[in-house]
Amino acid sequence: MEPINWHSVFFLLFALVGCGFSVAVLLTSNVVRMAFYLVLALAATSGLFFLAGADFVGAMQIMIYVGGTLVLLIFGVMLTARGPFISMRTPAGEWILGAIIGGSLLVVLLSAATSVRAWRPVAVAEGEARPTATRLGMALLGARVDKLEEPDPTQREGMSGYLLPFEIVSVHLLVVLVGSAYLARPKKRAVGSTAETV
Amino acid sequence: MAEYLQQYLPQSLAYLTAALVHAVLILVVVALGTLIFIWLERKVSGRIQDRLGPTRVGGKFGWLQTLADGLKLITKEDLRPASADSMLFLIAPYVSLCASYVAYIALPFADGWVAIHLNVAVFFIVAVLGLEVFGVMLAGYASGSKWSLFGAMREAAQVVSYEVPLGICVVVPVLIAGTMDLVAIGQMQAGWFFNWFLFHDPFTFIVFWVYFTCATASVNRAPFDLAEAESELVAGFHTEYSGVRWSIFFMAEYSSMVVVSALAAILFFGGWNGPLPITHWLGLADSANPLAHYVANLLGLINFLGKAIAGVTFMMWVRWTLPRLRIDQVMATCLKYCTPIAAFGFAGAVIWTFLFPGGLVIPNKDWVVQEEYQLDEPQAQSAASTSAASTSPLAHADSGLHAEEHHGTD
Amino acid sequence: MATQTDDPRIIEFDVRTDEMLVNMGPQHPSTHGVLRLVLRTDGEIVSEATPHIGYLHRCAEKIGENLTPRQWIPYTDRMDYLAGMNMNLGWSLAVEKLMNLELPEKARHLRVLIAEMNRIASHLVGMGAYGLDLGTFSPFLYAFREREKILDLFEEVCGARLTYSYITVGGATADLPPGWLQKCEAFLDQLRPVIDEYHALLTTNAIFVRRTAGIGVLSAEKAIDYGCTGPVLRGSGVDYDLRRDGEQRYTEMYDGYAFEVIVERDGHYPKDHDYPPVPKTAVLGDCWHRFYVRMLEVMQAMDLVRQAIDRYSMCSGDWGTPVKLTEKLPKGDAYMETECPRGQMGFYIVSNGGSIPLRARARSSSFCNLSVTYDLCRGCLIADVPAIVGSLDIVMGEIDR
Amino acid sequence: MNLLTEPIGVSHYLIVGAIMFVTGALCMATKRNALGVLMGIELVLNGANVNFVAFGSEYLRPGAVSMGLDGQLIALFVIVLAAAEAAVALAIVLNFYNNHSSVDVDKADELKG
Amino acid sequence: MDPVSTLPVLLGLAWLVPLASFTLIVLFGPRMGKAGIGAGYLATGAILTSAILSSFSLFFVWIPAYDMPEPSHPVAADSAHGGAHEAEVHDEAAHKEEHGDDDHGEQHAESSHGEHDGGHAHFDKPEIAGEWYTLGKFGSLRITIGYYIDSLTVMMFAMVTFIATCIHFYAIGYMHDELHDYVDHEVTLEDGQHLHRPGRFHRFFQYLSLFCFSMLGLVIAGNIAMVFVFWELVGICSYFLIGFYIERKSASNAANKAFIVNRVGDFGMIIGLMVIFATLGTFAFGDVDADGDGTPEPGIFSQVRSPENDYALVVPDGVIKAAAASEIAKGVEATPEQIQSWREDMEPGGVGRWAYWLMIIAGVGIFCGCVGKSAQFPLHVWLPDAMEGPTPVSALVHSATMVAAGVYLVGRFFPFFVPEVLLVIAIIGCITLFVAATIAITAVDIKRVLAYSTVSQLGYMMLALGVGGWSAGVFHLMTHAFFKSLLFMCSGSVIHAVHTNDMTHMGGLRKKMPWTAYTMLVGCLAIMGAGVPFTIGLSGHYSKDAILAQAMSFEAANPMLGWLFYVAAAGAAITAFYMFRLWFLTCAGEPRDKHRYDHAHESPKVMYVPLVILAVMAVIVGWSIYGTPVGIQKLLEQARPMGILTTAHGALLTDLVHPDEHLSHLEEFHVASTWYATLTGLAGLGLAIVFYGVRVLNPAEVANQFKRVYKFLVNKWYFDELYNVIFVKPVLLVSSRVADFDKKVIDGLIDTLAIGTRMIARLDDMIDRYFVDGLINAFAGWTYAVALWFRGAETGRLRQYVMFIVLGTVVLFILITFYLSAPLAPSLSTLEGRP
Repeated sequence: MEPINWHSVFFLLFALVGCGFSVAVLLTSNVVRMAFYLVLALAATSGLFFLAGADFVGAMQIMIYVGGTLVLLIFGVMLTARGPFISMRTPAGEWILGAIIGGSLLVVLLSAATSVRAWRPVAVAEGEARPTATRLGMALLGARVDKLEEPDPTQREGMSGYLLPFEIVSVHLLVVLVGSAYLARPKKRAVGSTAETV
Repeated sequence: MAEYLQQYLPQSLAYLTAALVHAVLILVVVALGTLIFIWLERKVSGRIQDRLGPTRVGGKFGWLQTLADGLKLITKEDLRPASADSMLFLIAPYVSLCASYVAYIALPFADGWVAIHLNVAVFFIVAVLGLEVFGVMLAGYASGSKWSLFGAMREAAQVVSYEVPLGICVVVPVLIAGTMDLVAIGQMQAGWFFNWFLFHDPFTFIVFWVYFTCATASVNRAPFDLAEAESELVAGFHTEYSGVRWSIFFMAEYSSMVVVSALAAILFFGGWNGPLPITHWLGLADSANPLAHYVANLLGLINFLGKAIAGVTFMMWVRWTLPRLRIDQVMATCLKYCTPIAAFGFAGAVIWTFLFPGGLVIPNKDWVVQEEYQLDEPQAQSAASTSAASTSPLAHADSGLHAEEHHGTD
Repeated sequence: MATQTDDPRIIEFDVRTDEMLVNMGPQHPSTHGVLRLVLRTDGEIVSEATPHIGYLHRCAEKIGENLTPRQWIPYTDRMDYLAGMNMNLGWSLAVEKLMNLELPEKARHLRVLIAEMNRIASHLVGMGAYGLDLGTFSPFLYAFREREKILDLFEEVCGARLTYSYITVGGATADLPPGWLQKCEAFLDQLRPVIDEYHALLTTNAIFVRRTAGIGVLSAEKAIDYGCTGPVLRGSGVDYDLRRDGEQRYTEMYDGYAFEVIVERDGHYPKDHDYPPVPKTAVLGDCWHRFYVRMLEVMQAMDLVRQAIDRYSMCSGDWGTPVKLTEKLPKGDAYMETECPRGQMGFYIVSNGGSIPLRARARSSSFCNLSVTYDLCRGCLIADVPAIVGSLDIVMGEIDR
Repeated sequence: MNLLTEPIGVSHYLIVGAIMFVTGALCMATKRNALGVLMGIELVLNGANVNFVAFGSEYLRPGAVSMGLDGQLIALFVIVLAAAEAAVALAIVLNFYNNHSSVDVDKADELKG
Repeated sequence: MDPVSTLPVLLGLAWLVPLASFTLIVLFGPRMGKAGIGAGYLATGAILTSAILSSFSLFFVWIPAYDMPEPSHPVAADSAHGGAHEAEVHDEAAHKEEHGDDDHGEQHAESSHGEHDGGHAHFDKPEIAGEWYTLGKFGSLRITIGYYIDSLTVMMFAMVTFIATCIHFYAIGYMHDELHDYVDHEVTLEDGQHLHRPGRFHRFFQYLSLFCFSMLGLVIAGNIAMVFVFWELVGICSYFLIGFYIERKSASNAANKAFIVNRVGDFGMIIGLMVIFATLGTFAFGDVDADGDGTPEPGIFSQVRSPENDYALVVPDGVIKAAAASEIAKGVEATPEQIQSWREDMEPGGVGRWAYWLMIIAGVGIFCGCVGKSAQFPLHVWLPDAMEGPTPVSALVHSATMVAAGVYLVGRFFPFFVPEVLLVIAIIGCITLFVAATIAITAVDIKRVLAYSTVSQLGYMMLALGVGGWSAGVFHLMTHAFFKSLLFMCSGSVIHAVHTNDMTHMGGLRKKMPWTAYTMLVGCLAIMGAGVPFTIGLSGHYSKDAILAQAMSFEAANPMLGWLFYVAAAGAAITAFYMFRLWFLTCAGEPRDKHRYDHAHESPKVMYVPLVILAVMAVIVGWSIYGTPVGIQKLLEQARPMGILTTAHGALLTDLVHPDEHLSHLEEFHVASTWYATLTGLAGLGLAIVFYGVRVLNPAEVANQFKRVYKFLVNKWYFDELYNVIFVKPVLLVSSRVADFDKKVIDGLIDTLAIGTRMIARLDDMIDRYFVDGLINAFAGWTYAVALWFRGAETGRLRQYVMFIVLGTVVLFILITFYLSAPLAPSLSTLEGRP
């Protein structure tokens, strides 16, 4: 028997969990369950990231995506969780239409994913894996330590860093926070009849 | 361990067995820890409240009381309300437990004694602990009870807010150490107690207190236990739970308490390094003899556990002393106090580290700025070789194609 | 964050979410028995809190129409079960008023002593339970520890720890046992430092102040309008205490006792002792003030007990003989109000000349005090509801009877 | 063909990414609850992220070919922007809920032609 | 036993026995037993005899005599080599072997080159060709009764006779109403009464026997002329059987429709035949020594693919000569060198090109006949109407055998088809399979669903053949025959029980008629291609996999035609959907018509035993005999025409590549296509369960939502209406116009002149008013209308916008992948090229 490739086994595990729960998100009509399945799907994805050697991105995925974004989402779900909205049925026709269109998209994507030979599995020598956190941090600060040997000097000397996008994203986040606070700002509202019945 | 087993078992079985053993070991730590800490909580609260606490079960100190309670809980009927979303209701406690359980796999108990030697361990633990909130929220929603829903919403708001200052606080030691590897961070604080990051500069000292506040809040302990505030929300998110599932929530709560305390111990209190460099005096830590190294680690383990337990006890003390905050006050505490102070401490620590790279007391330390992959080679590697890291199948999975290299080609 | 505004119809909302109708009680842990509050909430904000009562109704008053007044004494114990002595006293005074009985001097001091001791016990419970409502457990046990000592003393006096039936028509069922006064004094001596501990744990605790100061503000007018009495009324700054302002038959009991009604005057509470200062955030009539008034009343009661001990020990003679169990009542009616720990407790008796009264009625202080919850809880947070209800310190047995 | 013994390649990741992407797109297309649509968006972004990480991974392809750090960096940006997007979207949803007392996106057809 | 001598006799007997039965029934039918019941037994006995003879020929003569080809799955070998395999599977190391002539039957066992690089041994296709009787000889034209026997022939014999036997038995039960005077409730006479007529039991079996004879004759025919004769005989039998209830207007119309539509196809076939005869000078398939000189004259196949050319398809000399007739008339001598140069003259206007066109015309002509007979688009309209015939007829004639004759003929003529013709076949098959499958979704008549299913499956076979999958297509023909006849007979059983065809009146019959219901389920599973991937499956599993694999390898070779594969895959899902829709509507759920349900009962044993037998066959027919490699697939490989196992390139459409069938066994295609087949099948099944099984979604709601699509499908893509408008109406119109001409034009000429002046004046007015003004108004109106139309796209529905986006993405993808890949190719190739 060939020895089991644990990398593949864990990939399979995470991939199945991820895809399975993605499909579950699609199929369930209960919005809270959807959120729960989404959590599992995204967590499994972070497992995939770990397997791909992107440990920092994986941890980031758990922390921001799963721990932050989704908590926010569920919070939103609970705020609006009035009975009728927990489960809203979609007309059957749209399911069919969606299934057809989505199925064709899936076929297209799958055939694209499997068609390029260079993307097929290759045996990679051990020892190339290095922790990525520092290099990512340096890249965000504008210095690409992984491109020190780059022959093109414009690539080498900081042109390929991500300082500017990083700053843009930071400002963007700030704007978003302000904006969302503004959108959901307090509004005054009269309480109708309840006031008079003291 | 897997290598050892492989002499006797097929490769796949060997890895599975090794993985199972590791998992069970951590589970034992979690479960046993919970038993002990619940007992401790009762004793501590008893002392604080001028009473004795449990005295009967298991001898004079009642140390088997938790076990007896656990048995009772297991035999209780597992009730499920009619209006509950049954699947989520059944799953929620386990989601909660899983999150705090998973955090242990990256937590070093002594120099190199860690299930998986992750190089983003700090980040990982903070991230994974953040997931515990899902169990609580799902429980709250799925119970079909309004009180539970209130608890869940409070939890959601609270945890999301407190992750911000918590993250900033955690970043400060990481910033000083220059790595997110907990083992490396622990190793950097070796020697006298003034090498601890707590005493690195005044800002870390401040930041530690903010960290502890935020950690208390993020694990739902009083005075931030709004999600289960019994005087307001009956029992909050676990109002409808009983028996085993209820006790699993408890396990999750206590094990995450331990995790945050242990994290504090490593980040601020030198981890497994005692206040005095006794192991260095005895020559244990630097010895090439594996047995000596083992003894040193054992001493480190005791040190580490002591610090963690002290942290937990401190939380208990706080719990049995203070009234509970209100939800808006909790949020205000986070946004008006914790976050600015943490940010201030962060900025201060940056400046301090820039001006006095060696810290408060000893200006010249050899580890000041190190690339993490440099670190990996001499210290971390030797640590890892004695640890479980290199033998765990998960480690294999993480570090790529080890398995492929070792076994795939023959 | 939402607070009350001038126009009661305008409530500020962060985000309008789903309105929920939740039941707080009657099995809720912080509703002091079986109170049921129906909360209409909008997120964490309570837009309406309606108290529902009647879960502890035992027809005590109807039973009173079939028993002689002395036989009904145990039923009064069970009204405000935290202050049984005061209940007994109120009923006894009402019957005595009807029968126009005069009591010996010693009985008067004994009654003051016992009633003020029970006031201490009752306020200790109120204080401890209030801490519990705010989420801290330890003060509750500290308070109960001291209360237990009072109960021990009471047990020595009458054999019971909760339902005493000690004070009765015509005096008391027995004299105080020998040596009891010394024990009582010793208790008071050790209680004094403990009170400071309570202040440290609760009154001045930053979190406690944040949770209570400015919360559930009850204006003096509103308090009067609702008929609130006792610490709730005095916490709103109304200088009214039946021990001073009551019927003469009652106030003469306290003749010669030096005490000042605990109420804020010109921004100050009576400075008899070294009290903690009023926090800046506190507003007259809020939860903190109600709580503080109770704490001060404990000190005041301790003072009164000391005075009563002195006077009692100086008195000689009878402690008052209880009337016969089936003593005939004169035709007519009588109404008597006393200052109980929770406020003004009134008893009314109507007789047609037999030994069994035609009517026996009680006017409960907690009932009126509870009725302000609807007003106080509007626009507060859910967490404030226990704080407000707890500060009113109600006893359901007294409300439902 | 035995997936348990063979190594994993980029295309495996792409398949997972494709499935997530498509389910996400379908979620957006079929869910009536605005938050469901939001979750669909998250799935779509996540599917894309899987692709980025796969292309940037040094395990799946030798270093010279892979996108290297760029893949991971883009994934990071996507994650962060997804968080921002979720915050704004949630605000929009809550606002929508305030105005319509509903989270049914089919009710939001005021701009219908 | 020596197959060369015995097989013609055995199969000849098997062929003639039904003829004898037919003759006897014609002569003595009404007198055979009570109400002619003996006719049934006679016909059944006859076909049973045939079946026994055929089976004997297959199992005891043919299989022992000839070796099976080497394993054709190069999977193991390929993966062992670990390399990717491109088209170079076959080398051209030709290898010949002559077998000596035997006695009277001129037999040539020709050997193939076919050295597989996986190390396969060469393999000769065994075939036996000969003549029984020469009908006449007119110059070079010889009309003979000949035979051409290879394993396909033998297998078709076995299959046809086996199924026919089952159906005969079944028909005895089914037609028992005809044993006495019959009241046809569907025919109302002028006086309001229903038609009373004597039973026609014997006549039914008489037709059946004739049909069996014709079909077997078609199969065994040794030349194309004989094929044509039996082809028409089959057609006429079909006509008789469809019109069996001749008094019903619908039945007679359907019979006429079937006959006329088939004529359209036959017209093309005749053209093809003429081209073949005019150019090749022979009708015979195989090489037969007709003049007795010891050397066989080459038949059609060996002219097209001669051993000298390594069996590669080369335009035969005869065609070249015919194309070069004008040159030859000018005196150019047709030497072999000259012919060769002509052959290579593929320039536009060149002789070679012209000859190639002749080949295409001949091929397409032959295929036209097959289109008619196999009910391919656009001539598929007759088959669903043909369901007016009794159900056993539908089962035998219109699903299992006759309609398969078209596919059989394409398979038989396969060596003759140049790639361009194959492309036509593939496209027609693909369109057919999709159109028919979509129509089947909405049909409510149980037999019509099955009819459209049949059309769709025939489309599959055509597609398979068209993309070069010879054995895949013919294999599907075999498996389909079993499960489709099973399904038809099950539906017959159901109709027999509830006396209606309308599925909306059925439901829950599973409890009443378990045998029927569960054999039907087996049929549905088989047609869906149920199975455990790579392990085991029902018969349809194997054949559908093979088709999809071939289509996939075709897609890989011709990306521009990739849609053939995707349509086929989608068709697989639709197939599963409508079949299980049928099953759920019929057998599962709650009864929808209480009255009919209460009267339903299980059919008699004579009806359901054949069902069980066929169900077993539907399961096992794809398997090989235990312990041996012998199975239908192997036998088909044995029968595969020589020389088609190479990659063929189109001469006119130079991009067109027909991949070698072995390529489809490569893991790359085989595995993927198996997954596709399984997953699409499961998807269809899942949809059916969602709609009709557990009823999570309401089909009526869907129909309502897509009202236009639904109506379009219910009306069968408006084919009948279309033909009515295009063909029928114009004919009627022209006739009436001609009649009117006299009346109107001649008489009206004078009047018209008078009116003319007035008209001109009015015209002037109208030009001004309508044209000048109208132009301006129309322009404004158009703008307005276009804007209105675009406004409709702005629905305000968020989710529809998402759908649009996704749809746009898909379209963009497809455009780029299939049609715009050239501009992007350099970048892709660099991507591929990197290590």
